[in-house]
Amino acid sequence: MGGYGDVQMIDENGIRADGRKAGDLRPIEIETGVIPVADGSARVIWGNNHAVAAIYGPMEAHPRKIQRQDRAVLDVRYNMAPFSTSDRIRPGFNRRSREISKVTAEALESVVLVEMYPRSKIRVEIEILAAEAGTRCVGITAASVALAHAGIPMTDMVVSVASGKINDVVVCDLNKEEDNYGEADLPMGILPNSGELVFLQMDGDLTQEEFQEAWDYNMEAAHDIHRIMVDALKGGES
Amino acid sequence: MGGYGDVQMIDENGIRADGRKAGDLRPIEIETGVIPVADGSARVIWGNNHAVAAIYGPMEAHPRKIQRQDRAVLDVRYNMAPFSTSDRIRPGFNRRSREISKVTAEALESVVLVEMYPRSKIRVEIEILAAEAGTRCVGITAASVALAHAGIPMTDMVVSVASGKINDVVVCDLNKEEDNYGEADLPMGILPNSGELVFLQMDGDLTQEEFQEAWDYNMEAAHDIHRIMVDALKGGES
Amino acid sequence: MGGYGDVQMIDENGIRADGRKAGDLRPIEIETGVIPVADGSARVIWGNNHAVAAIYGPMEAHPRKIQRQDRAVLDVRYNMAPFSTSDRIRPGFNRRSREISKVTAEALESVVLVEMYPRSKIRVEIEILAAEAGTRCVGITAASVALAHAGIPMTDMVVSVASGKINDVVVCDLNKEEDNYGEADLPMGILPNSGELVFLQMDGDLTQEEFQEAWDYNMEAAHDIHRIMVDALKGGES
Amino acid sequence: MAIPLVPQLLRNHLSELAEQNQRIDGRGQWESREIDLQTNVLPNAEGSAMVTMGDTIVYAGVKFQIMTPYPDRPNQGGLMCSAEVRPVAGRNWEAGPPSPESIELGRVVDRGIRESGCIDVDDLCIIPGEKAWQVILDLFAVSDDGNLFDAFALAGIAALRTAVVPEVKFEVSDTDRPLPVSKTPIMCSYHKVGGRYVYDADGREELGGDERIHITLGDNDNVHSLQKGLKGIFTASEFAEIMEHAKSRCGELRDLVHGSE
Amino acid sequence: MAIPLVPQLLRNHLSELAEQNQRIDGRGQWESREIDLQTNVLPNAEGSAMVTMGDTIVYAGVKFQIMTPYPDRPNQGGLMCSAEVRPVAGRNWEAGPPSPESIELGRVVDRGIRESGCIDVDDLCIIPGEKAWQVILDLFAVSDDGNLFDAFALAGIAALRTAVVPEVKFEVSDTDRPLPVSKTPIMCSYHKVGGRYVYDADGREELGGDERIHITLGDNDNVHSLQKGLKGIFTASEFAEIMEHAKSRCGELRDLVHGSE
Amino acid sequence: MAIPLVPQLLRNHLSELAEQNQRIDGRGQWESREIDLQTNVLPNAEGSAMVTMGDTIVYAGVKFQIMTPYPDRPNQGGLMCSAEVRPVAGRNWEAGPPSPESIELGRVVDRGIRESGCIDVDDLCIIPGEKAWQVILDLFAVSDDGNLFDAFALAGIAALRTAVVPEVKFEVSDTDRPLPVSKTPIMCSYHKVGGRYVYDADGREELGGDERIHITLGDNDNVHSLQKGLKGIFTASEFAEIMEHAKSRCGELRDLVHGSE
Repeated sequence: MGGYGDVQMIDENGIRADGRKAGDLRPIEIETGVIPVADGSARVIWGNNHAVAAIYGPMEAHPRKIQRQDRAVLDVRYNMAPFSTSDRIRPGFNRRSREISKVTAEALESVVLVEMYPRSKIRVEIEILAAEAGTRCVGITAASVALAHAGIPMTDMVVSVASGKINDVVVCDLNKEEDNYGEADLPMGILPNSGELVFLQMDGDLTQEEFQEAWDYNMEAAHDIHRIMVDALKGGES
Repeated sequence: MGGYGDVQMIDENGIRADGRKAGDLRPIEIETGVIPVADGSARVIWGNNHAVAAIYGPMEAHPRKIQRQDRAVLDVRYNMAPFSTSDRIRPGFNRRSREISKVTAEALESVVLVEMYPRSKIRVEIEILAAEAGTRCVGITAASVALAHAGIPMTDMVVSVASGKINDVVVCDLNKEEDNYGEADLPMGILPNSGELVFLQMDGDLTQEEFQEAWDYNMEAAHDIHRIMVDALKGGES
Repeated sequence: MGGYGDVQMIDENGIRADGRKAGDLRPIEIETGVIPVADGSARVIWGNNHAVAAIYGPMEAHPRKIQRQDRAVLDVRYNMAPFSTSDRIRPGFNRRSREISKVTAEALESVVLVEMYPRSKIRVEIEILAAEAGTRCVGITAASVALAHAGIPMTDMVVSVASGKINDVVVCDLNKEEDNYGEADLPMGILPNSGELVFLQMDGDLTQEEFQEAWDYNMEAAHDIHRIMVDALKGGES
Repeated sequence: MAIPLVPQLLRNHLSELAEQNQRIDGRGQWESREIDLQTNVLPNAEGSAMVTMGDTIVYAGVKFQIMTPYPDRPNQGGLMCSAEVRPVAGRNWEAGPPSPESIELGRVVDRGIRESGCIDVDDLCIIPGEKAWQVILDLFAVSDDGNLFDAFALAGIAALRTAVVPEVKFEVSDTDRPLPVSKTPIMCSYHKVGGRYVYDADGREELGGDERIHITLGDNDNVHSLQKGLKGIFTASEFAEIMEHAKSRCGELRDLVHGSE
Repeated sequence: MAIPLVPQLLRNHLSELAEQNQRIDGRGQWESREIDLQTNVLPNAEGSAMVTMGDTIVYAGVKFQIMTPYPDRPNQGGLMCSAEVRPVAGRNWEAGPPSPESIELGRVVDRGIRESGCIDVDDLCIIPGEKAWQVILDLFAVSDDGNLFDAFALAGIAALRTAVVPEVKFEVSDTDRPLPVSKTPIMCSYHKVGGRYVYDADGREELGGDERIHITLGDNDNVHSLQKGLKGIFTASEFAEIMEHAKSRCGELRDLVHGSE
Repeated sequence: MAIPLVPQLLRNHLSELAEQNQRIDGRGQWESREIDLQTNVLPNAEGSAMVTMGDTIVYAGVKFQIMTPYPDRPNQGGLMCSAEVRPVAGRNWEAGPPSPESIELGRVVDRGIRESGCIDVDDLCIIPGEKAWQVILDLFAVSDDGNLFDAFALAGIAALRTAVVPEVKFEVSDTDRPLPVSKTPIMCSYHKVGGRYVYDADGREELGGDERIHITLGDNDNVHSLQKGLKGIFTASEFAEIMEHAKSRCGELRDLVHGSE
């Protein structure tokens, strides 16, 4: 978290600079089938975030050494397009993207019935075309919808959302400025039916009480987001 | 094309700075067998360009994934030696060289009887030891002679040459200064027997009429160059 | 060799800045078994050098293309930890480390009975945690002890040590300042039982006579170092 | 790019269709797929466009950086054009360092735009010898069903022509200004499929086809860039025929670009 | 990291043990291995520590460089944290570019230290806008028998807290000074083994286990960093239980660090 | 470099020849192949040489760049020596990042030249602390039939001794000047073939041989660089014998270099 400077982001009435209340989400729109050549795909526009996810497979896993006898491997790539941020991003190796790809893969592997496709590979491609804080959550959410759109069997969809702290107040779904100047960020990946978790990160500074508050905001928001995901899959089916 | 500044490169009588007329080639010398350890080789000295090409193969194609069941693959590398240009070139990855290698391979694949050597690989190594404009044409020409010298069956040899535009005049075979300050460059790869093409690039600015003029210069020059290539193969055979 | 400046490193009585005489070694301590998860290991503290070596294997050689039908391959890596030197070393590709890894592997291959383990690989990992001149010798010595500790059969252990020249005087086992400002360095890898060599490098400026003198210092020192190696293997066995 | 198996059956099928003057998706030889161009589609790019050609979808985004002019051209800024086809765009595209295919894509599109002179690099100078704008055009495919070249070139020029120089953000002046782009170079691409050239090949035609030719024409039909790609032989008269088609088609696409601004 | 074969037999064994509330090396569910921390162990680092946890051994070394502050933060230096697990550390670690595992290791340890605010980057400024200290913390494993995360985090904070800013060597002033480190963030890691979480997993438990959770707590039990790794599902009550353990264990380890100074 | 199959038959053959004091191409144990040295062969290099030793052919080219001197050596320029053996030079050389073989080649040749002190880096200073010449010697093999080390070293020193500092082009002064090179270090290389050392091994002898020793001697037979390469054991008396040969042979090659200037 940036955490420097004294930027006022929430007023005495609990109204944030973009007009939201502490527990409010940014607007979210989801559409499926946006990448015609893929086996499944989704676009998520979440605030000013703009992400697409494509699924290819299940297909034969190659190179051979990545094959698993008893299950499919998820080959997940999270990437930010060069024009997705305020300063251009050079294409190529990037430690942040590698870490997010890894935790995203691990979150999705927890729900995909990988045992149904031994020796195969399912490619999950997440591209952030425009970034405005919370892209890892947007990406996981887009990938979940795309997997469902591709007909890949899952125990549940993963809903991902982050809450955090700004000006000592815990709020839900940080926007860009809140992410830059806020004091903490807690992204989670939630199974909406059971309330269980498959993804969790956090950085910043939260007391134990604040941490619980942020956790609860995420749990609550997950249900709203899940509804939008389900609607997109109903509407977007072709 | 560079195209900046007002450099006078051709006078009112149509005589270029190096004394050539619009349609004249630079001097070309070709020798075969210059790389004793190769299966075929050629050196082309063309103006101040100095290129060598070596052929290795046909040999087993490896790694296996590049193998083709029904034909040989041409593994072509165009490279500029570090000391070949005015400013030293750092060894290593280079987008320009990759593109030239690709189009060179595609030009040569169009004439080599690759179907005669299934599952095999023919390595074509082009090294520019000194560069003075038109190195891709010099390289393709050297590779054609080296392939013939290696006894690789071809339907025809590829002759490559570029014409262009300087001070609004279309001329043949740009030299270094003409390439730097000229307005267009049209390199072609020509089959001298049929007049067909296997290689074509162009950049700059040519009217449709100028384009036709440059095209015709190349076609004409191809016959002269072809004669030198054939002579080298006769003379250089050991 | 650095060789610039007029740094006084040895006085008129032949006493070096750190109190040693020309033929003296720095203090050397060797301990085995310092890396519990390895098949064999050793730590060598030699002056302010601090090196560890770990052996893994013999194990199946992969990737397959490195396999040899008639022998094991030694996969040797010499590496300097980022905090091992005065200026931090960036992790990653490094020409110096590659060369030292190569000559170290070749020295060790000369004594390991590689024919006993066809198609297999023995990994030798040398890490310099603190460097103070002579690290390649320290690394080879540590690797020899670690190989013995791992029970890998060898015809002899390699003892490695360097002598050199400071202020026109030939001396044994250069320390950091002597290495920086000295005029020559002659590292050797010696089989203490036969006096034969498996490793030799040198750079700087030595007359033929000085060269012989430095050679003799190394030969003599090898016996002392060998004794410490043998003691460590006796003491360190678990 | 992962090399798909040689599609001999597909090649045969395409040849049979060509003999009957047909194409695999029912189009005529010189007919394009449905095309859609939208600009200003990406909030964080200083100029952007999305092009849809059938099932091919690409984005172009323009970003700006401050550069030091090259010592021999102290009054000039720069233009850089980079194409990425990441694995999101199709089953055969792979992650990793740029493939020869994507390098060629970027360089051919770059040459068409650069050589047209549509961007005057002298306009990009801020302080001679010290500071200049570098314009970076990133081409990004999300769905590859063939003819990425034309889609990239179209999205690229449209993104440039709607780009805004971020003078405020970089503290160069107190007001942003449109990037001056004086011309509209357009690329048309032709693939040999079943033995004859067709315009705007789709993915199956690319897979079962042979060589391809890319032509970039400027506002007055001037030729700015040519490229022949892949194994194959063509004749002067084949080339003349596609050049004729390019002249008329480039005009139509130029109108499309201008209409999107 | 080379992926070892799926150790189904090991998994079964671990499950049986867990049912009997036992662990493979005889420890209790929340019991740590023997731990040893030494500081100032490396002569060429400006701060260093070695941590031994059972058969896991790691080093941390601190180096300093001069950097130019970023234009938007002219009064701040920097902290960089990098973890390397070279093949010396175990049979499954390979040479080459950083693996996803070692990238995650470095980034999670980095976040715990950075987000605690223990290093005030304003303290690292030398000349505003011109020169500042960059602190580089390198984490280096020599023997991996599990739980590198906690070993790295412990060695890292101990090395930082004993580091000396080399002002003389870099001609910044004529006397060196201790690096100011105001807090002591501590990481505790938990692995699901045999269906339940255990603290301080060893190599076999990592190999036959499932997801893991890393918690970094600050001096007042404030949460500074969390990370869930690997495939696996956990519940809120599982998380609450390990958080409770982390609160008490972090305090013990903080005392260990302070005692080593 | 692609590793060729172990050539056991070749090794046997070489051993039999050695027993009869013969070599595979009929030479004597200490006899070199025919050698040719030409300088000023490359128009765009500031110094160049081509060396032919039997079927081994290499080029050396010298280029200059302006560098900023290192802070601790403000009056010194630099010398960089880089060897490339690209796949053009033989069936077993592969494209890609530098192989250990070519790294060793470059570094051993570099040390021989550098350590002889033949180039006084103080001569390369232009403005102390600000600008200095960096001399870059690039060694480039086009045909490898063995003993690239000696060919590179010979071409390298010959190229340096005929190089011209491009003062005009870099606007340092209004007249170019020869690069001052005060000495002529020469390398001689020996391979153990069939159990004994031979001088100037060809490709088949390298393939079927064992360890090699490279010796660089200066003008007064001073030793400037040694290197033992490959698996193998040698004795002090073997070394003494090749050192004796090197002393006389280096003198002959030094004359060849001086004659080519």
